[in-house]
Amino acid sequence: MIRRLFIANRGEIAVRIIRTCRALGIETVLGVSEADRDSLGAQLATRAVRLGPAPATASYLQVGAVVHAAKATGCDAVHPGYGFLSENRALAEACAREGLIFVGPTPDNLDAVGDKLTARTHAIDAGVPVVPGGTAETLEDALALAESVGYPMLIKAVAGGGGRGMKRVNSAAELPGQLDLAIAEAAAAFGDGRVYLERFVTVGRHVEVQILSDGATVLHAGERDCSVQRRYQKVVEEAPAPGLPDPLRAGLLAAAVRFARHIGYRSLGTVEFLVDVDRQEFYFLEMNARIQVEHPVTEAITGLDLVALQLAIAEGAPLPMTQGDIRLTGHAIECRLNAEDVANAFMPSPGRVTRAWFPSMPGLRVDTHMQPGAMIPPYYDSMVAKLIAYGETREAAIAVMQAALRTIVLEGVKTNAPLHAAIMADPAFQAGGVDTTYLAGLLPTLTGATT
Amino acid sequence: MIRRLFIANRGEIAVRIIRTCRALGIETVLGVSEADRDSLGAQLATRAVRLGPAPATASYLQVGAVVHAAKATGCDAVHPGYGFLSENRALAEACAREGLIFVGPTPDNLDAVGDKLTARTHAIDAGVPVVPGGTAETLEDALALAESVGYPMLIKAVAGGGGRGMKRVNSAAELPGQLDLAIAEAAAAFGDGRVYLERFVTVGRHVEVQILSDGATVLHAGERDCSVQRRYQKVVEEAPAPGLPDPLRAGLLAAAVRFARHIGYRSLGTVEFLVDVDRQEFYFLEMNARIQVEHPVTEAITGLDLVALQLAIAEGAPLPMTQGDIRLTGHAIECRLNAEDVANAFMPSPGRVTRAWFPSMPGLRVDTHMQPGAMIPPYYDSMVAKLIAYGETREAAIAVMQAALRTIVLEGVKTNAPLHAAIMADPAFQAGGVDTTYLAGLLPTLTGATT
Amino acid sequence: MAELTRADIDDILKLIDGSDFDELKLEMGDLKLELRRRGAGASGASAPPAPAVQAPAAAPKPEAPAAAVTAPVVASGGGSEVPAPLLGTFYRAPKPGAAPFVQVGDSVTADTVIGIIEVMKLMNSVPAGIAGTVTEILAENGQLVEHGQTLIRIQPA
Amino acid sequence: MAELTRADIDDILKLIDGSDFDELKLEMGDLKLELRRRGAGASGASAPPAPAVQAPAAAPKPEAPAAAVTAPVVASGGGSEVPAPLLGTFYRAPKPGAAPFVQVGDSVTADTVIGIIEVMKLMNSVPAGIAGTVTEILAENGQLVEHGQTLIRIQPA
Repeated sequence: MIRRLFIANRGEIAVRIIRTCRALGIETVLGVSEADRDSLGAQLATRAVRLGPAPATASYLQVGAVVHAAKATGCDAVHPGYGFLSENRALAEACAREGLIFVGPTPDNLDAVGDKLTARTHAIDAGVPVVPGGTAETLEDALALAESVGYPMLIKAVAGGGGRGMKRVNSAAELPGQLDLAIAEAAAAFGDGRVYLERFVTVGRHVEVQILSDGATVLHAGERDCSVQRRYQKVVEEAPAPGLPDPLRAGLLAAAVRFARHIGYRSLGTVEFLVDVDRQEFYFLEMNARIQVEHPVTEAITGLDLVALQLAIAEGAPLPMTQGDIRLTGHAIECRLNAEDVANAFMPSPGRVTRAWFPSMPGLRVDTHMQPGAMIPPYYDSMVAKLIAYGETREAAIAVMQAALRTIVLEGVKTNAPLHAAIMADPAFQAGGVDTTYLAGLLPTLTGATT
Repeated sequence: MIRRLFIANRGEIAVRIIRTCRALGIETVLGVSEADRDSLGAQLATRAVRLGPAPATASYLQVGAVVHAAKATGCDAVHPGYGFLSENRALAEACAREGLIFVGPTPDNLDAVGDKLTARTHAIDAGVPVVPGGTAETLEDALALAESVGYPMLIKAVAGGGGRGMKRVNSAAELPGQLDLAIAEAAAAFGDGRVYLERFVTVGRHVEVQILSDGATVLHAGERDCSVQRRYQKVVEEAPAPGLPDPLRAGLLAAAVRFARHIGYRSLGTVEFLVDVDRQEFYFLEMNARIQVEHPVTEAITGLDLVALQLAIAEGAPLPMTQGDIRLTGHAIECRLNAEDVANAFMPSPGRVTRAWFPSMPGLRVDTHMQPGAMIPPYYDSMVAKLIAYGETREAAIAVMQAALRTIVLEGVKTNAPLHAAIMADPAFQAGGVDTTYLAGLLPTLTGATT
Repeated sequence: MAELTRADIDDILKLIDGSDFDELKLEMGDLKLELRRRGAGASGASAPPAPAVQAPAAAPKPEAPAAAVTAPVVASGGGSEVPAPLLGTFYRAPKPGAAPFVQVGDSVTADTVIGIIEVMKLMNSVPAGIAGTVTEILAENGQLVEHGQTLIRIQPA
Repeated sequence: MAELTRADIDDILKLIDGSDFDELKLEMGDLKLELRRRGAGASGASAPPAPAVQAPAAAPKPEAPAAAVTAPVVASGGGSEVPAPLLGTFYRAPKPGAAPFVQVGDSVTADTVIGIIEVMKLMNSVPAGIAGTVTEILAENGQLVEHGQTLIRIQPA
């Protein structure tokens, strides 16, 4: 049983984890950087310890400091949240060595999905479709591969994730320059310059499946549609995926479970797919071995507490339900509220929040670390709140979100709330089933700004 | 159509009204006392104007200042909230005279229910049972009345409300002293020394019915059980009333509608009953011609926005539903979180709030004007938040409330949260259907303090 | 003025804490108190606090701490501010077209009427409350004044 | 007026801590109190500690603005505080039973090792960073120190 949990993260997810821990009676120790020492999470945790200075590389990414602090404060488990060390094999192994429960999958699981090429191989072995493509160590390899698969192609970092570092290549002429750039960026961002190439599916939807596994039983909790993206960053997510034909949905869910079972996955995780709308086919993209930013939409339609389940799995408890117990009801939409200036090329807008008000409203959930006086430091990502709207129908959920956007208050910094209002009011979004090119097309009509 | 609403109230209900107005796109002007000029409501309203100094008699109870401020700021309607001027005929009349919509019933409605004896007569005329009793202008009258009805008796102020000034009399020997005291207190508190006597129903439950009327159609939105009281002040409310036999419930609901129809009631209102558990009978107590503190439990089980409906009725719109459209689903419980020291005779605990955190949790709604740095002034009532827990069953709602009480944070002042935790954990409360003597019996076991 | 007690300082801090003031400087005899809120530029002059509260429209010049609204309060510039003793419509003259009760430069005594505040047809005359010279008229004729809002400023005699 | 006690100052700090103020200056007779929050600009000389944060347990003596944690900072008493350059377990001596690296009263140079911070078996020696005399040892031997927590205090030479 976990009695005191070390949280190696910050922002809204630290607060989210603390919320479930308080309800369950689990004590929390939050490791913070100097920039976050006065954050809401630091105030709410049973205790907060300063890991290091503001830059994440010197604080949130310090495996040694995290494990040392967890042990020295008497914690029996470490929750890594998302991002930072959440899929870091070194942390999982250090926890195992030091007798701490790592709230996540096994080191082997992390290996199986952390390297995108390995994951791709596992998918093929598990009979899960992948996008045509492959590795390319030389420019010649890359050109030959592209020739056989056909342009446009996408260059991805083997060690990458979350869309970072992806490059589109439209023709053989563009390939050399983009390949060099991709390799250089991958080396800089991930310390691993390996890249691979895939067919770029021009009209695709991003649909992912929530997996729960105790190592023996593998269940899914439905899918999420995260096609509303800007530069590969998710902006709006929803569950279920609107207008997905039943056979396609069933195929996706089964493929995700098959993949997780194939690699012996144990924990919460998400299998991401690209859905080719024209061909009614889907391709494996990657598996995220952590709690996801957008997990609340799944919680809204299932009634599950995914963080509580994640903790229970980490403790070694068997899943307390069968697939038939997970019933999906209604529709949920999440808007990621970012402190950024939509009118000014989405520049981050750090600073001190003067007013913050997220009242209880029917159907609304808000996950946030904002409060009056909160500081949004410039060092980390700019997400300040997640608005999650639930309704019996998708239309009702949109109406809840629209009312929420009219009602909530966050002042002192600029936010992308106007963008969310525009998306919710847009007929194409309201019709449902937009693809990943949707937002780039909508933006110029709103701001005149380029994306 | 109401375009700008003057809110003549404070605290959580001011914020609650602003919340619905923001969602509906109605501007708000909040009249505040000097003590509330920095309150959350003042920050959230489109504009705030200072009515007068801190004491309510010089600010919130100044009809002239309220109406003058509403007109001068371009408002077209006045919402009085609950308490203060909410059932004040002078305000309703002044609004009518000045062309302002009063968000409440007609002056005649206020007359019909404001004087308890008049209301009692209307109840008898409408065929709604009342507690045996009557007026007593002299001690002799009172003694004779008590003789015929039987002890114990309850002395009530004709102009009173909310349990204030009620006196229990157990025998003829106690009557003279308690009568004098009741008259003196009534005169001091309400400027009207008239009192009347009723049989004291020793084992009773407080059950009330939510009425919606547009003047033509009178509907009910189910009942609420408010039996958990301390000194006639409601502490916990729930809907529906647990374990009420169906015929009794049907009788209550019909009687409430009959009463409202009889007096031509038009607005939101609540008809309160005393339910005699032993005899399976119920008696009319009074009608409250305003939004009620505990309205959220009705909103939770009906999905209605009662404030929005109240505004629509005030605008003259017909009710947009029939009785059959109002479906009651699940169970809801409200805990009134007060800034008071349970261990020290429930002394109010005003002061500055250092931390306030009421996160979104499944099934939880929080109505509050608290935020970090909020000041709880000593001049007004001590309620700082309402926690409303919803579940498919009563057991589920209790579990939600227990999780909420473990999770929420309000620091800087003492609160009665420990009392609520004890009530939720108490087998008698969990069994359901406690009467109004319940809390007085529970308290000594908790604190050793007298009630 | 006598010394401030601990309780006085507590009260001042509490008042200011909840307010929107950016900056406060207090000098009383040999006591000096300065407060500056984050983000506020360090201004040299003794400009008094600028709360600008929430009210967007017609935001009046802010006045000193809320408690003392019914009596003139010492303003930072050395003058005294006469606050509205109640909410209502402010009139500078006894009737339309008539000469104002007071003008800048006028000498007043504590009893001099400086204006009328009308609340629902009830006229309330407002005395200066202090003797001196009128240095500024802040409230506009015929406009709503809130309780405690500064009406005029007087340099004490 | 009498002097403020340490408890008075603590109370004032707490009040201000919860507020949005960046800076406070208080002068009463010969008492001067200046406070400036982390990140606030324009520093005078003897800025005293920032108020005591959230951490409930083992809250260290608060130190000066967060930015400057890797170098000694001027403390309110006139001494310099040497902060922990990283989180770990603090050891006053090179090994159990050995004499401590420094004691109160010792003279140190900037390079003098004043302790070791161990992070997952990695030993990091901590230099004084400033020359002077050790006036106080604040961190306990064998205990967790957080990043920026004051280890010892030095009176500069």
